[in-house]
Amino acid sequence: QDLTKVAAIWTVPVEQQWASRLHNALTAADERGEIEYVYSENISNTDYERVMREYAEQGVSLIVGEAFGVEQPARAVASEYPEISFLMGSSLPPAEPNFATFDNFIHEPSYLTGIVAGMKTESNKIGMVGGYAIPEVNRLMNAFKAGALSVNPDVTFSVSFINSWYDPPKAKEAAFAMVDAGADILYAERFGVSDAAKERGILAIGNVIDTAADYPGTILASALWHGEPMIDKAIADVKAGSFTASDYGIYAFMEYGGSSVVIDEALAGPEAVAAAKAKEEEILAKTFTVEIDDSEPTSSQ
Amino acid sequence: MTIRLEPREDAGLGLKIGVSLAAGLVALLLVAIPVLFAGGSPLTAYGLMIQGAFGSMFAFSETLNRATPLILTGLACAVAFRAKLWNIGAEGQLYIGALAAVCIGSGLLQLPPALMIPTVMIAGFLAGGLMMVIPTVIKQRFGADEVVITLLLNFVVILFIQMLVEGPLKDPLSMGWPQSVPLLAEAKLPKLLPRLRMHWGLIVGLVAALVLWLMVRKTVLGFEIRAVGENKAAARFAGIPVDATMLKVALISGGLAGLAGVGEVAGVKGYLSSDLSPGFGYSGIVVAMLAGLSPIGTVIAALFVAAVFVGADSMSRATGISSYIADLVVALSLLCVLVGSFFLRFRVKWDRQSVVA
Amino acid sequence: MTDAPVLLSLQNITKRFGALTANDGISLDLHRGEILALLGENGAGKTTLMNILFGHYVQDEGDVRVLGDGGLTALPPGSPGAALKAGIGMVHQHFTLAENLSGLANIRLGTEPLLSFGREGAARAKVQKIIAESGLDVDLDRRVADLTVGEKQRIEILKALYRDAKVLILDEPTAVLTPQEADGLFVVLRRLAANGLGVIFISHKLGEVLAVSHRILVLRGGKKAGELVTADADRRAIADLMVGKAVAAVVRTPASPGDVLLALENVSLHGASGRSLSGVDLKLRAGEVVGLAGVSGNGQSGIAGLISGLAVPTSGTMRLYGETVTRADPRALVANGVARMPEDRQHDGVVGTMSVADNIAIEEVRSAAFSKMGFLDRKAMRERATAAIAGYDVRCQGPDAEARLLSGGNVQKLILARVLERGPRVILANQPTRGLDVGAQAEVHRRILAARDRGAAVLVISEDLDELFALADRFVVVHAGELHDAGPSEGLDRGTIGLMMAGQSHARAEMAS
Amino acid sequence: MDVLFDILGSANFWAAAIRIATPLIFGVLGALICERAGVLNLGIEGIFVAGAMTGWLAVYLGAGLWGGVLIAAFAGALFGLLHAFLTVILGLSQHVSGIGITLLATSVSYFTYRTALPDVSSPPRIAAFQPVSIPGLSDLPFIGPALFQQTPLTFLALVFVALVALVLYRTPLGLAIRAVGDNPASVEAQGLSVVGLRVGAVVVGSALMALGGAFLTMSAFDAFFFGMVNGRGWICIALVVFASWQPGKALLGALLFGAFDAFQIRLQAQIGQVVPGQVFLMMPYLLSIVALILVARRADYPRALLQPWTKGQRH
Ligand SMILES: Nc1ncnc2c1ncn2[C@@H]1O[C@H](COP(=O)(O)OP(=O)(O)OP(=O)(O)O)[C@@H](O)[C@H]1O
Ligand SMILES: Nc1ncnc2c1ncn2[C@@H]1O[C@H](COP(=O)(O)OP(=O)(O)OP(=O)(O)O)[C@@H](O)[C@H]1O
Ligand SMILES: [Mg+2]
Ligand SMILES: [Mg+2]
Repeated sequence: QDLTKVAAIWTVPVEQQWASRLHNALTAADERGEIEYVYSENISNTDYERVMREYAEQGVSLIVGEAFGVEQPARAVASEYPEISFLMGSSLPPAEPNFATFDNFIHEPSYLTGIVAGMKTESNKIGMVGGYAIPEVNRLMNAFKAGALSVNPDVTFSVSFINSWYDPPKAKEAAFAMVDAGADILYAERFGVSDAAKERGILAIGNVIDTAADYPGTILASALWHGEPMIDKAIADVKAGSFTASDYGIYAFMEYGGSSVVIDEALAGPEAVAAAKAKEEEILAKTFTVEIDDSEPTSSQ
Repeated sequence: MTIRLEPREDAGLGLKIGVSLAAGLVALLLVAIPVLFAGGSPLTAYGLMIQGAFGSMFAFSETLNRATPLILTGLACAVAFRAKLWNIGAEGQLYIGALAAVCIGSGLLQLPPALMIPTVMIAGFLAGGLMMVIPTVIKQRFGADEVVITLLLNFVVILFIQMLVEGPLKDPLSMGWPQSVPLLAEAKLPKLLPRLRMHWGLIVGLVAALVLWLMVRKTVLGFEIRAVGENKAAARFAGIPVDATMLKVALISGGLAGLAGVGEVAGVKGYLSSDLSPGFGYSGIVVAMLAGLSPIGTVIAALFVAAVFVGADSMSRATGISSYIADLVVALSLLCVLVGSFFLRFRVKWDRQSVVA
Repeated sequence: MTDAPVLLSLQNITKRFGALTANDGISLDLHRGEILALLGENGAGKTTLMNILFGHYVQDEGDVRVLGDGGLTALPPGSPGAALKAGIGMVHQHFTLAENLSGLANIRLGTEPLLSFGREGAARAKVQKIIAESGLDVDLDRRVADLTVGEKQRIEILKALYRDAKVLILDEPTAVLTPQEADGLFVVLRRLAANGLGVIFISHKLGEVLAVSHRILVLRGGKKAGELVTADADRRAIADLMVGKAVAAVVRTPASPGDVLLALENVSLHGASGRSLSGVDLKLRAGEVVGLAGVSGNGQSGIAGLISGLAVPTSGTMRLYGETVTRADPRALVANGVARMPEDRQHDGVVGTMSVADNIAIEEVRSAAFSKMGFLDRKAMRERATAAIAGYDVRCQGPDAEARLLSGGNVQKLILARVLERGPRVILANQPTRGLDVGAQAEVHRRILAARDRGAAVLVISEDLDELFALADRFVVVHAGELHDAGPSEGLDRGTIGLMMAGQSHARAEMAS
Repeated sequence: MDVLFDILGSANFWAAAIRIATPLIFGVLGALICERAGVLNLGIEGIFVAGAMTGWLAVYLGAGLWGGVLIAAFAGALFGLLHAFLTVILGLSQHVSGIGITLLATSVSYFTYRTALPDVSSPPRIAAFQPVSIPGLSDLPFIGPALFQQTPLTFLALVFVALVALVLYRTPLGLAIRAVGDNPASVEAQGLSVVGLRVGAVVVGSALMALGGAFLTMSAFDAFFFGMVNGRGWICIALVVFASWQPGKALLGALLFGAFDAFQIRLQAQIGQVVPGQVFLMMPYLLSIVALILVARRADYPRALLQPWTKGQRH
């Protein structure tokens, strides 16, 4: 077994925001020479188990991926290859001895972006466009809403899901609809939403990745996910032989540097920045906890 | 010099095998282009493809596992197309079949496996069948084209399934992930071999192929289906109940696609979600046509398509070439085999006779 | 006539379909102003020869030469475009019309530069002029699908005339025309020939051939069997040349009608045009042939639909052996001894891609004769087919041959075998010999009369009055959905029937007074 | 009710409907041309992808926007040529060939994109078409923002509707195309080339389909995404039947679809999820089916659709 060989199996193309954060971290590790990184993208859940087994048979040391749609078979494969470490996105607990889990717990910075948005909105209407209403998406939207409501109880939200991960034209249309209904800030869960904001000259909130450079003057704040702390930790654990079936999800928390908020200070203004920074301190000091709420967000009536 | 085509009466087995091999070879040659483009070595890639599809018990079992739904959706299309009922909706029927299996098999009934499995299968068959009977009735009543209706219904069904797995059927233990409650252990199709994914659905598919073959060849129903498919007016004149025959075909066709769904949900996955099928219903069309609508041929064509996909996908992993090459190889093979079928139907003649001046 | 210059010359044309040689070294010359009749049995190769001449098929050997500016020049094989350009016009045996388009559109098709706006006005004027000259009257703006067969035929002829053809080929143009329409066509043909056009005319109706042609060429089994100058020919001689042996004339003995087996009583039917009937009374008696005359589209298909079991009356009653028929159920009629021949045998009569044996069994697959517990009895089917092929002289490779490979005449014999072999008590013979050669025609007539003599009640629907006079003991005429009794055939003549077909239902009475 | 009037009364709604309809207009016209000539082109979904990818890639690599449009059309034409070769010249199954083309065009596009741009974590952008103002028209109240502030490709699509209708109904070429889809024998008997007409129609139709894809990456958005075509091609196949193979009705169908989509997006945004979101998403499909049932009896479908034609064969 080659300790440096790491495989990733993505059910989406690696451009998808979610996968791209980990893909980038793995690519970086590869470029640093720490690992040899191979991956398969756009693997359907039907094929997922086969691909896992194929990598396992190739003798990789660590398999990174998403078990969301394939919890049972993924865990079964892991139990058959105890010598290989598995680090899988999952909503369920880890499984001994080698099946560790993680998720994109960036609700904390999402909450902070909510504060900025709540303070900045003038129409008190915020539009949110998502792909599918799954926990990974819901929890960020809910945290964002909570953050906004914490500073501005008058904000109302309209939420819509486009039922696709990759239909930017459609996301853009959904966003336009929100603008037409009066929203002056858009929560951009999908590609396409910020484009609508930019075209209509309003503000957008970024999610997972930083796209501020692509939309100058548009991205008010973004909640970023950083795959590196978790990936680097997992690689180190594997190399040290100390990889355990633990929850690596915590490495997405701000405390570990797994997520952060960026705010365009010129757009947000000092007041909102200060409010967000203050809350960030509280989070880091653990005097404030952002609630994790995976239920489907709905428009306020 | 001119090129002329002459229809062949009937292609011999030797020719069929020869043409298939030639088609495969040409496909392989074509595959070299993307492999080279991606900086790989074609020869290595070929070896890895074969290894990936047949190189181990695991590889072969995966090929069979992928062939299982393709056999059933292929048969679904073959039987319908024979009656000129253009069922493009096997994808939706597959999901509805799976849905029925989940509704019945996740706790509604408590039965021992020997009763539960047949019950779930019959439910899936009927549900899938109904899903095809509806567009057929619409066609008969209103003359609306079934190609389009079945195609559109695929989208409706997927959305419907999404709605259910996010709503009433959602598994409370799934941590919010949109998937249905799992099937009871009694409703699951047993695996054929330990540790491999192959399951009894494969046997069901093979038996279905045999039954259909018998039906087409030997039964009055098969005779009537052929007559209705080939010439509705003559069938009607001869007293064959055209509409009733079409409805039977629709039921069988949709039912087979429904069984494919049962196989996937009860044999492989264990619960229903809106990503159960990566397009098995659409591939079924291809499989059926490659097989010339012959039931036995469908089994072979399904195996072929499955092997190409599994082999090429595995090759992409071993060589580091983008995994999109798997679909590319399938597409190229498909088109080559399609062109090959041309040479089975026609003899090409080069006439030396000069065009008179 | 033969001094006129040669317009068209076929030299040693040979065409093979697999093992079959459809044309075997055929040569012919066509002169300016000449009407050449091409005769031969079904499957003799007439249509094939014309298809080669026109470029639909590519010959294996031989040349097609056409008179051009520089004398006779060979046409490139397989190019209808070249044939059209060289002045050849063809009226196909099977219509080549786009049914969703108007008649005018079909005529204009391919005559104007594709990338232009066309010249609809000019085209219409020219067609109207041709119509005025030829008398081929037809509504140019109706969708072809809505036209009667006769009208479609006229569109086909107009298509050829519109292109100023030098040579006009007509492949069985009168097979679907009424006698009046056919007579009109002949007037046109003679006039065209007089103007220098060369015409090749294919027909199975010897009367027409003798009346209209100058010269007769007979094909047999793909070879040229002989050539006659029409003036020196008679029916016998031609028929003998065609089939290679003497054709015995069919004689009809007087009928002895028995019980009414099938009756329509005050029947009305609402259907698409040509299918409607109002207040129709008709009785078919055992041992009698009733001839139904009428211009197509006046309700024949409605009556045929009823007796075929495809429809039931909207009002009034239909009785079979005294029992009221309440359900449209072809199977029940077949089981009750009704034999039905469809008007359009290729479309309704056979499933082309199924075998001869399958097509013979198709009406009765569910019966014990051909299946047991839902499984086909292949052996019984083949046996019946083998017997039928032998007994009815169906020319085909055998019981397993696909029906689509049979020529039209042989398809008709197949259907005859299917329905007559059961010893039916009621027979619907709808256009029983349309497109059949004289030999086959005589054979069909003989069998229909034999069935009558056995005691069957027969209804013959035909647009060929000669045929009706040869078969019918009694005449009825349909016009505009109403049926009129014309009485026993003795004492009737073509003129009377013709007038009744034209709607003068009192013709008979007036004649009598 | 108020919501309904709010939405229908807003110019932005109508502008969105036209925007959403644009790729469908290209696609449905393309499919219509193919089917009018008697060839079903199920390759449409893949040709959309190919058009989206090649047009975008060309611009990304430095071609001008209109250069990208041409390249997309060319890519569509190539796949159309392949489909025509298989179905018209070789007379192979139109269903299988079409699905094969979809598979091929999609996988070739994805594979090329990934192999050409292996290291993208965020899709690269191009400077896409921007809405243009038409002096005079764009400034009209309501009508201006609703109809005349679109990108050039939308106007191109509308021009093509008129052009296709003109060619189909007013020229001998259109007559020949309609005839070849109705009965190829009629065309052959009049000296025209069945193969030539069909191949031409499929090639041109496929080029139009590709423009529908190009609109997505060069107008509606400015980057290429895997899966972004998202079934739009299939919808066009349905719309052709809905339109009874007539360009005017095809435009109407596409606009209706666009309007419905724009409407449901707005309704979802304004009154939220009173019923599951999927119910809205299903509506366009269900309504298409209902519409189909209503128009079916009157439709004059091309009678030779799906039927191969080989010279010198009995048909
Ligand atoms: N395309 C074809 N393929 C195979 N066989 C054919 C084809 N066309 C004609 N034949 C065969 O060639 C023979 C001659 O057919 P053809 O149509 O020329 O006869 P015909 O003299 O016109 O007969 P009819 O009087 O019935 O019209 C027949 O046996 C027919 O089955
Ligand atoms: N847009 C389309 N796309 C694909 N196939 C089509 C399309 N339109 C029609 N077809 C096919 O063309 C065939 C002819 O259509 P239609 O449904 O009218 O058949 P039919 O034989 O006339 O049936 P019936 O006699 O029952 O009315 C159908 O089998 C249908 O599958
Ligand atoms: Mg003939
Ligand atoms: Mg013939």
